[in-house]
Amino acid sequence: MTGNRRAALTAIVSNREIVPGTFLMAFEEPRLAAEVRPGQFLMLSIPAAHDPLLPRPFAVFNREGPRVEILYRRVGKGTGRLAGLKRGDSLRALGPLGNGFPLPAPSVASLVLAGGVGIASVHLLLLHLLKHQSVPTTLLYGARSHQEIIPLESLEAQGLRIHIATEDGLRGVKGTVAALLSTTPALWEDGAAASTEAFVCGPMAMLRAVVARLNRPGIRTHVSLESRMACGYGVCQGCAMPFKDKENPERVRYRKVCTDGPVFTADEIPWGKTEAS
Amino acid sequence: MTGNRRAALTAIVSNREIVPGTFLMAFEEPRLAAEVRPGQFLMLSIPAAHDPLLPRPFAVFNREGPRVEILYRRVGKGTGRLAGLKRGDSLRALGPLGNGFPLPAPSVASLVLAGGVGIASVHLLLLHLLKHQSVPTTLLYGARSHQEIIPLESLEAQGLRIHIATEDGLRGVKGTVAALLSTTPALWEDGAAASTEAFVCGPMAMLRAVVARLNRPGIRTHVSLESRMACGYGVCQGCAMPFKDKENPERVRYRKVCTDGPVFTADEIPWGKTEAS
Amino acid sequence: MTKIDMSVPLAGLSLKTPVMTASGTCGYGLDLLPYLDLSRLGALVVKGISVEPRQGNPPPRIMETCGGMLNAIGLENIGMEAFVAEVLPRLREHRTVLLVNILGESEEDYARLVDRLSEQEGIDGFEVNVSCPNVRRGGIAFGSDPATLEHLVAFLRPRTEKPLIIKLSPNVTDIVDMAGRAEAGGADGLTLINTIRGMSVDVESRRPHLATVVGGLSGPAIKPIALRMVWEAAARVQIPIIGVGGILSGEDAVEFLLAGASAVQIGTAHFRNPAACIEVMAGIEGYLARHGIQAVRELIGAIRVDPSREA
Amino acid sequence: MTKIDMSVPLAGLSLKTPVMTASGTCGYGLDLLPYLDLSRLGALVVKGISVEPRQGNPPPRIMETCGGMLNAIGLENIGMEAFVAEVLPRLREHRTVLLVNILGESEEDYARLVDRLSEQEGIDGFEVNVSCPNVRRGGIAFGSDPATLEHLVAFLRPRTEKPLIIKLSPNVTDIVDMAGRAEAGGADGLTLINTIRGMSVDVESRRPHLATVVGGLSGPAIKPIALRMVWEAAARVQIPIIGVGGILSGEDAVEFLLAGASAVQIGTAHFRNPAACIEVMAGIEGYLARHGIQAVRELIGAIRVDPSREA
Ligand SMILES: Cc1cc2nc3c(=O)[nH]c(=O)nc-3n(C[C@H](O)[C@H](O)[C@H](O)COP(=O)(O)OP(=O)(O)OC[C@H]3O[C@@H](n4cnc5c(N)ncnc54)[C@H](O)[C@@H]3O)c2cc1C
Ligand SMILES: Cc1cc2nc3c(=O)[nH]c(=O)nc-3n(C[C@H](O)[C@H](O)[C@H](O)COP(=O)(O)OP(=O)(O)OC[C@H]3O[C@@H](n4cnc5c(N)ncnc54)[C@H](O)[C@@H]3O)c2cc1C
Ligand SMILES: Cc1cc2nc3c(=O)[nH]c(=O)nc-3n(C[C@H](O)[C@H](O)[C@H](O)COP(=O)(O)O)c2cc1C
Ligand SMILES: Cc1cc2nc3c(=O)[nH]c(=O)nc-3n(C[C@H](O)[C@H](O)[C@H](O)COP(=O)(O)O)c2cc1C
Ligand code: FES
Ligand code: FES
Repeated sequence: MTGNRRAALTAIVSNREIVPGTFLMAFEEPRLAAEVRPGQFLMLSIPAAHDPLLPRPFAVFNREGPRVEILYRRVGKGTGRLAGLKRGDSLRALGPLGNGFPLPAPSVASLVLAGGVGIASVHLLLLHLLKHQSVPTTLLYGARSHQEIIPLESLEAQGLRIHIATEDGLRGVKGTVAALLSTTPALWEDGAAASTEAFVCGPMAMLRAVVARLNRPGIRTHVSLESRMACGYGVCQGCAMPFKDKENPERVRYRKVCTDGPVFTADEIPWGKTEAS
Repeated sequence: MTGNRRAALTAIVSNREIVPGTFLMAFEEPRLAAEVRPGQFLMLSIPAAHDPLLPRPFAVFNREGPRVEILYRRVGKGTGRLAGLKRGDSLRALGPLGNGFPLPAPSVASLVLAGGVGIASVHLLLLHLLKHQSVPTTLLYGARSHQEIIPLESLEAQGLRIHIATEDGLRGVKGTVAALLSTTPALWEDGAAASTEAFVCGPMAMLRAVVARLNRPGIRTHVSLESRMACGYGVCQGCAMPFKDKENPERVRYRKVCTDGPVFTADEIPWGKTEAS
Repeated sequence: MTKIDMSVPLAGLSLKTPVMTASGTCGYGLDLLPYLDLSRLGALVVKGISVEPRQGNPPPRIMETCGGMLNAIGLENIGMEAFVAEVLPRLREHRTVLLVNILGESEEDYARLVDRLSEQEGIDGFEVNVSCPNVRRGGIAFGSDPATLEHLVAFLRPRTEKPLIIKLSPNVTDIVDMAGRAEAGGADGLTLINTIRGMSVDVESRRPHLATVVGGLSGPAIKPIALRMVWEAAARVQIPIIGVGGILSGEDAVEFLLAGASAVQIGTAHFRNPAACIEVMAGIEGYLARHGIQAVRELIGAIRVDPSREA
Repeated sequence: MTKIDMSVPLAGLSLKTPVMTASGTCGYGLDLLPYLDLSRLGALVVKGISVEPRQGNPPPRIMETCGGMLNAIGLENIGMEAFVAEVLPRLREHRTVLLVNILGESEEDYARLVDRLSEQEGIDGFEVNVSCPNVRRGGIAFGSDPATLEHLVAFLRPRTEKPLIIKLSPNVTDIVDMAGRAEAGGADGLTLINTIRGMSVDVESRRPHLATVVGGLSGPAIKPIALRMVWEAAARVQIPIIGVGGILSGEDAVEFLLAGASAVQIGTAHFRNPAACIEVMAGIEGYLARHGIQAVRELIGAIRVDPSREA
């Protein structure tokens, strides 16, 4: 396989604001669509533009045949430029990158927790679980406001149990995903087998709160982390974050979020010491 | 008037490739449209983009009511970015800038010479002359290929005498504007009064050739020059070019193309010494 | 909403706002008149004035680069006497703090400029551009040798009561040393930074884009370098620092203030927008309002650095 | 069409093409394997190796700026022994010219690296990174004091037969002097430039964007500065120069060759495109073809400068 991979040069098929501030972009790239596993990501850039200079990391939200879909929130310069792209505009996509989520055995109960646009990183996982698990899968999904909640009817139709929390309280429970988790523990325990795999993606504060609450016997928690990235494929060392050193759990060791992650088990992360990203 | 001028923030109304490589862009900006005089220019930039960093100078090709039209050739990064703009995209326009062409008395015969996209700088002048002159106006218009010739039927309908030269010979005379001028002198002398005002805009090689041939009694030649510009309104001194020093014609003096020009009389320019721009 | 206090004291002057023009990027200020009221500026810094008029360099003089531009204007200016006779009377009509940027090729040049201009009404201080080659010292710029710099400042110091602000060149190994030397010589303030020496080549013609080959790089490309130099110098000297280099927005200016600058200058941004200073001021005010800060002074040097973290 | 000759001789090596990777921007080369055949490179320059492994700096380590990026990776690496045991055997499988970038905090560190690595098969030469602080000399970097630099090079010179290429820091007043000193010490070649020290501030948190406050600026923003330094150094030294700083395209590389570089390195561009070196090579070949030039060597130093024009 030496030397024959390339960053794909592709063209936007569609790009629209599906809820205020959040966009769904699609392009066709059969290889990426075929290869990508849940939790992996792409580095996206605009070929001719030098501002921003660096590509930006995005999870693959969905795939359908040759089509790849990205769900992203407009937060700064790079996502602002993406939001301005129109059908036919060209895009460079490198990937799929990262380790992705470890996929549980079909009989294992799965609990997925997403905060905000973190839903993008777990969406392919949800599709996988709905297709392969013999036990029900639950999604706890929180957002700042009810307007930010991405419609997930088709997942619900496939049997996903969705519980929503919004900070404005106008949809689902008022509060955060973490609150949802602790105030209604029965939510996810009822269907849970002896062991549960939890998958979490969202802002650092949410991760911290959720992981603390999931820290109990029988639950293994996988967290998809974010970090500022320059390359996304392991060469710049820019994305390093501190993790527990296996040999000496009191010390930290820098590991790369892009190639060692972005998915880590919660117990690898020194929660007290981790930088808010 | 201190302090109340602004670079206009406006939105593209239309932007399309009218002949291969050459675009016509329109936006609405009533003040600019009302104020601009033939031969003046605007500095255009894309507000949010920092690449390119500097605005680019463009003549006003046409105005209609509140509408301003720019005719431009895609040659590099800045014009490439402009060519990618679509209806509704925002644009910053500073101007009108520069001295513009001196407008001749209505009875004076006018000869206008344009090479390539130099037509953009003389188009408003042609409209003015067709409206105000009591004698006919002649345009000698040359381009590399017949495909690059901008359609000017409406000017012809208003009485403009147009003579075209193309280097591929597929439209008009085969050759350059300068060749057109010297091979068919009767072209412009027949209608010429005792004195003729000539107005020239085009690439440096064309200016040089044309001006040499126009250097005869009774003709006053006005040339619209180009130079790399950073500001366009006189503060950076980047656009300076050497001109004959009035006190000492053997020496040159740097003058600003943006505020002292872009229109100069041919005898101000030390043709031998001028940099090709 | 209480009115935000944008004033800053600087080198004995009280400025309405911390936003000034950068020398050489707004001529003598007069070309800005259609676009802004000069009295709204913290200060107007005019282009470098020399004893005799200077023609400047042959074209091409400018070239754009990624995020920046190169210039080799060659310090073109009308000279000290024409400035006094023709420009100064017009500038006096606009009630603005006026700093005159001066440049010379010998200590005597600078002395003549300070002597002549100090007598003039309407000049509030000097910004001394030390980037020019020192003809007496084999053409090494005043701004690149620490001892030469200190000597120049100490030589000028007794000649005027007006503030002497030294504009440092970034083309040095140790900006902190240069800042310390200028302070030791008696400077009232520092401006950091002037342009960084750079070049660019036209691959089609194989010629440099600038007639002089090398020019000065300015614009957002150099902002991180300018900011670092301001931060390092601010940790060393007591005198106020004016930060300049690549500022386009209010947020950019706030970065410089946090890093320790008492005021900022706007240069290349003028070429995108003649009212760039006003845009930056509005941006700073917006930032202060959003953060509930009453006075811009509170930002100066207010960067939060965990001391254990410094490299 | 006759085949274009892309080979260049450099410091006793013969390179297939003038395009190399820049240290620290492609790890040990192994992460590039999916994207390119390492044997197509002019040379692979691996990330800086120190005697002992280094953890690197705490995050955040990178920040984008206009046209560039700041990094404070902190020279994280697996150390000399792990490099020899784990990486080198794998790199030997790929027939590529291998230059090992080495870094130390004392002359002894560098000597141990040169001694240990010189014995190894598969290493074609050294690139000596002199940007680290010299612990013996109060933390002033080897690369910022001319005498210290010359001494280091002369000290290392007799220890190896392999080419010693010195990678200069741009954070100096006089790059020409540094280049001359490295040559006088016995360097076989020079790499110019390493990153320029810069910083950036998050105005919302009021904290620097990098945990170490200051980091190194790279990318197209610094290209004009790198190019100027290459041009100035090339006029002074006889040894070949490898140009690096902001190269994204074949045209960018041609600028460096024209200015006097014998080869170029591609750094930050790898973060946009892992096959950036291949893209640059193709760009150079296209340029040569368009201009009817048979051999890339013809471009080296072939800038056209009218002597009367130099500033
Ligand atoms: C593996 C991975 C997968 C991701 N997947 C998605 C996704 O599917 N959809 C999506 O909308 N976003 C996703 N992100 C986050 C996304 O990459 C950032 O929002 C984006 O890089 C911001 O770029 P910008 O230029 O618009 O913002 P900038 O102008 O760079 O920054 C704007 C603000 O966003 C913050 N920010 C910038 N980059 C990051 C980052 N990587 N993580 C956290 N905060 C950041 C900055 O600190 C700043 O406050 C993912 C990030 C990673 C690391
Ligand atoms: C007063 C004035 C009025 C103008 N009016 C028009 C107009 O109406 N329509 C139009 O298409 N063009 C006009 N131009 C030229 C136009 O400004 C340039 O084509 C444009 O700036 C190129 O920008 P770019 O970023 O696309 O090219 P760059 O990437 O900057 O350069 C691409 C190529 O174009 C050359 N070039 C760049 N700028 C100029 C320039 N100012 N003059 C000559 N060559 C240049 C470069 O040397 C290079 O070879 C005018 C120029 C001036 C000074
Ligand atoms: C075209 C131009 C001309 C300049 N002329 C001068 C000058 O005469 N004197 C001076 O001290 N600095 C001069 N400078 C430097 C600026 O004042 C400023 O220090 C530098 O451009 C960095 O700021 P910026 O990035 O905001 O432009 C000039 C800069 C430019 C771009
Ligand atoms: C993330 C990063 C890490 C780097 N690490 C090293 C290093 O270990 N040793 C070194 O000599 N240079 C290092 N450099 C500098 C580059 O090799 C190169 O000199 C510089 O980035 C300029 O080139 P560029 O603009 O093409 O990136 C590093 C640069 C970056 C961006
Ligand atoms: S983003 Fe470059 S190593 Fe992870
Ligand atoms: S373009 Fe700035 S002075 Fe003419």
